[in-house]
Amino acid sequence: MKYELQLKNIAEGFRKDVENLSQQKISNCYQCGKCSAGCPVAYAMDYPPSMIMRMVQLGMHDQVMSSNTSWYCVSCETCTTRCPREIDIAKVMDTLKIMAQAGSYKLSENEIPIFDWIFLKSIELTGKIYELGLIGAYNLLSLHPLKDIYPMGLKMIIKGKINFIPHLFYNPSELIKNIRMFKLIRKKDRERIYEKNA
Amino acid sequence: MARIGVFVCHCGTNISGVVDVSRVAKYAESLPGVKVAVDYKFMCSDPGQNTIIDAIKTHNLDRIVVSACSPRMHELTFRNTLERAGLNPYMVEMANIREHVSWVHSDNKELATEKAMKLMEMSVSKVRRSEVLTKMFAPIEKRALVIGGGIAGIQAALDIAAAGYKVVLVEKESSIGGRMAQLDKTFPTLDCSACILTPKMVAVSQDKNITLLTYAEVTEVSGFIGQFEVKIKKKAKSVNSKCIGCGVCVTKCPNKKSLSDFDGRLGPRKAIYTLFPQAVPNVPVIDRETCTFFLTGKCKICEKVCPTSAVDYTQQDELITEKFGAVVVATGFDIYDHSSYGEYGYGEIKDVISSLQFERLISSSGPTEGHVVRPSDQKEVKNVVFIQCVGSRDESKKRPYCSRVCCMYTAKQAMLLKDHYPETQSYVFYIDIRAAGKNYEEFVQRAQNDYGVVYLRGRVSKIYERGNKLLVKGADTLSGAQVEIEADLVVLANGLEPRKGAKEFSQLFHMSSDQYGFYNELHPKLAPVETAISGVFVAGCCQSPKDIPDTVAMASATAAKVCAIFAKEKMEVEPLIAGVNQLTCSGCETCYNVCPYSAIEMKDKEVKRGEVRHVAEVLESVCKGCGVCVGACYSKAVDLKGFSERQILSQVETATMPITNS
Amino acid sequence: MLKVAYFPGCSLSSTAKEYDISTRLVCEDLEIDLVEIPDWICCGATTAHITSELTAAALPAKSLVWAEKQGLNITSPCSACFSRLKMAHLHIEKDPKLKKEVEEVIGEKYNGKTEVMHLTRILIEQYGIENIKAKIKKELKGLKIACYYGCLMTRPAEVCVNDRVENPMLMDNLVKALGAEPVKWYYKTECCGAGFSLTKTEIARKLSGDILKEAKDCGADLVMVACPLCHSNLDARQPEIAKLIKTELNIPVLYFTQVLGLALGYNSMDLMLNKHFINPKPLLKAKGIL
Amino acid sequence: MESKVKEINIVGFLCNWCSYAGADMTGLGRNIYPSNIKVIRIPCTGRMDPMMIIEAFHNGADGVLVSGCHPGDCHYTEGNFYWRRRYPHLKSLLEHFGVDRRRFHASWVSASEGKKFAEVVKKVYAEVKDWKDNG
Ligand SMILES: Cc1cc2nc3c(=O)[nH]c(=O)nc-3n(C[C@H](O)[C@H](O)[C@H](O)COP(=O)(O)OP(=O)(O)OC[C@H]3O[C@@H](n4cnc5c(N)ncnc54)[C@H](O)[C@@H]3O)c2cc1C
Ligand SMILES: Cc1cc2nc3c(=O)[nH]c(=O)nc-3n(C[C@H](O)[C@H](O)[C@H](O)COP(=O)(O)OP(=O)(O)OC[C@H]3O[C@@H](n4cnc5c(N)ncnc54)[C@H](O)[C@@H]3O)c2cc1C
Ligand code: SF4
Ligand code: SF4
Ligand code: SF4
Ligand code: SF4
Ligand code: SF4
Ligand code: SF4
Ligand code: SF4
Ligand code: SF4
Repeated sequence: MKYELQLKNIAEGFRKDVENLSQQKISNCYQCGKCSAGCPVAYAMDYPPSMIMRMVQLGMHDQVMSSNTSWYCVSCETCTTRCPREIDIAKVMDTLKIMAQAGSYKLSENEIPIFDWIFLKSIELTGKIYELGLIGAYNLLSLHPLKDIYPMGLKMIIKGKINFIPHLFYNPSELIKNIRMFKLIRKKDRERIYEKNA
Repeated sequence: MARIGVFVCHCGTNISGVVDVSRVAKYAESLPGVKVAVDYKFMCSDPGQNTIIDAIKTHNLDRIVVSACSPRMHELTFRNTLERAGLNPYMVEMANIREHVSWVHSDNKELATEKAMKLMEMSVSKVRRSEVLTKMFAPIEKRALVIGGGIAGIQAALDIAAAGYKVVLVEKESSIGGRMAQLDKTFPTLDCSACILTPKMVAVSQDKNITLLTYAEVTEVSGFIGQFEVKIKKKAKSVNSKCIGCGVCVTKCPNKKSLSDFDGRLGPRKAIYTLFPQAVPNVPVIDRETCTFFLTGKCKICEKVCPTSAVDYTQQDELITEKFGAVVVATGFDIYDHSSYGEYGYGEIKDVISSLQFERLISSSGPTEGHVVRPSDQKEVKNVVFIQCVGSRDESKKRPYCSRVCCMYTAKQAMLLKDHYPETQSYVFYIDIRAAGKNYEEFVQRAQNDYGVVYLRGRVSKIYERGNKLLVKGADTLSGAQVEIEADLVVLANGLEPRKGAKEFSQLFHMSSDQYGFYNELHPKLAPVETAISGVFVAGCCQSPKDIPDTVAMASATAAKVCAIFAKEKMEVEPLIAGVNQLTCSGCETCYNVCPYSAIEMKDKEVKRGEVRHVAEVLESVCKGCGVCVGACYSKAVDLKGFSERQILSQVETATMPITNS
Repeated sequence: MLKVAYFPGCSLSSTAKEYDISTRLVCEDLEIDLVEIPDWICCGATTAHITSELTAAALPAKSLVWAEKQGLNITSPCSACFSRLKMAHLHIEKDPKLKKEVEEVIGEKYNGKTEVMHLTRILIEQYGIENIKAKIKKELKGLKIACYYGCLMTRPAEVCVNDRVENPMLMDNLVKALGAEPVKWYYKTECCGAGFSLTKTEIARKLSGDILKEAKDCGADLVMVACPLCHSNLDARQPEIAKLIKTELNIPVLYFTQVLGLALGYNSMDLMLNKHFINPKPLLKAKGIL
Repeated sequence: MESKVKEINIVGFLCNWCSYAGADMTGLGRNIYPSNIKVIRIPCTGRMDPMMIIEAFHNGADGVLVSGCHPGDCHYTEGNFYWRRRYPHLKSLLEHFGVDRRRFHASWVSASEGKKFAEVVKKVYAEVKDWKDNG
């Protein structure tokens, strides 16, 4: 046995938190396993999706949050499309990632959040994604400096598929608007998580 | 002026220990109309009842109040007492001073006594407004109609006939037998379905009390318990009674364009056909929609080859009207159509078959004579995957209920397959095993332990057609593993749902059905075969999914209920029912619309001389006395006997008045 | 004339330039007016929705609002952008609180009047297969095409309008109309690992490998896609995948607009076929199409 | 105080099949409750004519309780649905005419819920008393 079920977990609000933020009724899951059966990434996950649903039902936040499952979810929506209990499992996976990043529970994976952070920064500053900067910054920050530069990245550059110059807003006032929008979103998000946790 | 007697019971010390019963009796004496009031130790005992009878005689009483226990306990007792004394039995009221007073207000004897006095006084004011009610009787047509000739209908018809009553059995197909006739063997004993069903089918055809109408349907129903009037359409079979069932016509008919629904559309069916070899009656019918002669005017081969000239192309549909005293509805089920499951191929992958198709494949009288082969290429199979709960326990398909038999029949099918083909391997994907019946769990265990069927706990996510194999992608949630199986054949455990058209059918009888179309029983526990419509009973899978043992038990239960009705000369009906004052009725139809029992008819009637109006009328033998119509009528034209407006209002008035002298 | 707001998305302005070019070319040919949204911002792609629900709704909302103001429906050739635009629309419609917040952060009202349609639907359904047929210059005879839909343009079922979520036929029908043969295969909607191309490359490789192998096994000459993320996984990563699974793959991956372009008579340079890692020209030449 | 307690007068309409039987059950279980309630037996809450309630208040009842089978359990299959639909309308109508909301109650008590019936009466009594004491 990997762990023992702590009875106090069941009583705590983890399931409610996840249900509120995702707006999905996780207690509805009857563990049929259809989501796990079709998940293309389940083979690489610590726990298959159905098991995560069960662990959320039982309030096992430590195991859920320290597992790689939600980070390995590619959002392909296969599970959501076929769940007989009409649970949007992909959205639950998103929610778990959002909760992890909001810091309300312990975080495990580091790679994807770094990528996400750079990605969104890129949108904030340029409105678009600046691929080379993205790949470079990502590789630097995630400590895999040469990953993907060779051979695919190199060939991409040769084929003219990767821009050397970042996209820019045609209209500078749009840039200011954009940065302001991101600021507002960050404020609202903090409120949201605070509210749900309260 | 009413002459009322009041009798206050001690109930040993149950009442008198808390309530001052003599004070209650004394107070009663002071009330208008009360001629005598006494208290006594045990009112319900024989001497107690005799006290009442004597008092009625000596004081010439015409109505009685018993202040004692709950009317739910002894109202009937005291009604009988009144009858014995020669009074109308409905002239008694009980004041409940035990359950509602002495037992619950023992904390304050003074208040308890005052309340007892009050309750008694309320009963006195009610009984003063009681009316003489006569027991009602309705005539009974002692013939039963059974609709649907599956095992449920067959059993019900046989049981009613065995009691000596006439039965008409109406079946819409050309033969009786229903779904059970399509099955190969049956769980949990694995006896051959035909072997146990055929004798019963033959018994139906030979029973003098049973009239069998196949290829027929009920089209209209009116009337009520004891007196249903039913229109039945007998569709033209194009074969008359001279037929000896030789089958030459079927053999010789060149037209085999249609697929046999009975065989799960896995094999052809002639234009003239019997449903299956052991059909009862063994008379073929011509499907006029596909017969060459009816389509083009040419052919007539069947007519030529028939040795008895039984083929008759000129036959017409026939509409008959008959009267019945009671009806058994046993219209059975369909299986869930899995074409809504995209992940299982939208019903278009040939080698993904339904459970009923599997029954036909493995049945020696089926389209492949019992060879389990792939419908796509007729090759034998090695690996077979069974998927349970298809169209059951699935909210996304609006089928959240469990179909109850599919766990069992899946185990059966996997075992039969192994019996026929020892080299095959079966895999069953399940969510839970529901095998709650006598010897059922053991049966499923046998499939796992003795037959080597591999049970995997999970739902299948998708079936991929790859080459001539089917790749089944599932999970085993117990081990947390994903499972991929290369199968030759996939058999789905389709859930059970009501027959197509069940909703429309239920409207013939005003029966209610649930959101899926299963007919509602009157009470889920205590009246499981009755419906809200008196005299109409339900049996078998039209009420909910069930297996053959439960179906048969339910069918016999309906027969007992029908016989109980027929055993009486006349039907006694409680007179505590509604009545319409047609002079004040405005004809608004509100009552007609709200009555849960369809006990109200709207009629054009001469209410005063020369004044014909649209008014409501209560069907006395149908009304159950719920009073919904009374609460609904804006014109105050309906009232309820035994709980009339005047009676209840007088209770209200008394309840709110202070006690006059105490 | 069909007029629709055009959201090219980040990929189409870089890694998938050929998709953008061929899209504009084909639409011009068919006289469909694509109005590019000025100063559109990234839809948030695979990232925003796992970081913040509000970001995921707000980024697309800006473009939706613009299209709504113009009274246009909105399209994107990129399945990821399409999915984000569509999901944002659906989520905002469903959740009044989210709607309020979105309107606050973007500073504009959104009434939900715009319909978000994937480019395949605009071309194949709105413009119509029959109308396309009338414009064909060169039938693509003898070409066996595996149509790959991927996840984002079909799932969840709500976004898969007028088609079957488990076995979509929109592109297959187009292929048939162009004279080529759509292969019957079951990996049409399997996931290629899109969002993991950079972060969890080994997963993207495995999933894309399964898809390519299946296409090959089913006898496809080429794979047709409608998404730059799918394309980069199936095409740019194909050499590594082939090495990894030790199988000769060499199966060209074309955008559906390129395939359509070929049938409309455009040549390799027009459609930028040279941008692909797996060179489709030998195949197309062998089939007499180029 | 005592006299005031005594003064409180509540009329209860109980359906024959569930709540009346439930009240019998209360007796069987010897659960004590205030004696201020006077019970009138009706076949079904569907029988309730608004007149009967108005009449009760008109005659000076301090409180009225109508109790029947749980929705879905009606002996007459659907009678109590009609009552359930009428109740809120009637309640707001009565309020409109100045009948305080604390004076008019409905509840669902089944034949086996003896204890619950006692609780219901206690609650109704408390509310009526609150109204009487505090206005
Ligand atoms: C694949 C499968 C395997 C099964 N195996 C087993 C088993 O091994 N053991 C077991 O105990 N149970 C088994 N069952 C369950 C069993 O089939 C049912 O319990 C049983 O058949 C129910 O009988 P029924 O009479 O209620 O319905 P049906 O058999 O459906 O009979 C209904 C009859 O009514 C007729 N009818 C319908 N509508 C009308 C109408 N309007 N007018 C006139 N006639 C009408 C129909 O034509 C039919 O003849 C199995 C079920 C399935 C699907
Ligand atoms: C804990 C529990 C909870 C349950 N809950 C539910 C529920 O919620 N819903 C539901 O539908 N079902 C429920 N059930 C099942 C339900 O209790 C049974 O279905 C039902 O009581 C069976 O009734 P019976 O008449 O067959 O048997 P019993 O109730 O056992 O009656 C048999 C009677 O026969 C008498 N008797 C025995 N031998 C003789 C003899 N030789 N001579 C004379 N008399 C004899 C016994 O004294 C007894 O009175 C529950 C069962 C249990 C154990
Ligand atoms: S498919 Fe749905 S019900 Fe089944 S295990 Fe997954 S989340 Fe639970
Ligand atoms: S959405 Fe995520 S969890 Fe669901 S099937 Fe796809 S990868 Fe697996
Ligand atoms: S009539 Fe009722 S209260 Fe009186 S003795 Fe009999 S049971 Fe007891
Ligand atoms: S109709 Fe004639 S040929 Fe056909 S089965 Fe009857 S008797 Fe035989
Ligand atoms: S007339 Fe019709 S039923 Fe008879 S043999 Fe010809 S096709 Fe068959
Ligand atoms: S009986 Fe078994 S297979 Fe059928 S619905 Fe119930 S659980 Fe599923
Ligand atoms: S509700 Fe009253 S007035 Fe209307 S039809 Fe019925 S009895 Fe007549
Ligand atoms: S009392 Fe009930 S059953 Fe009788 S007529 Fe009125 S509503 Fe119908």
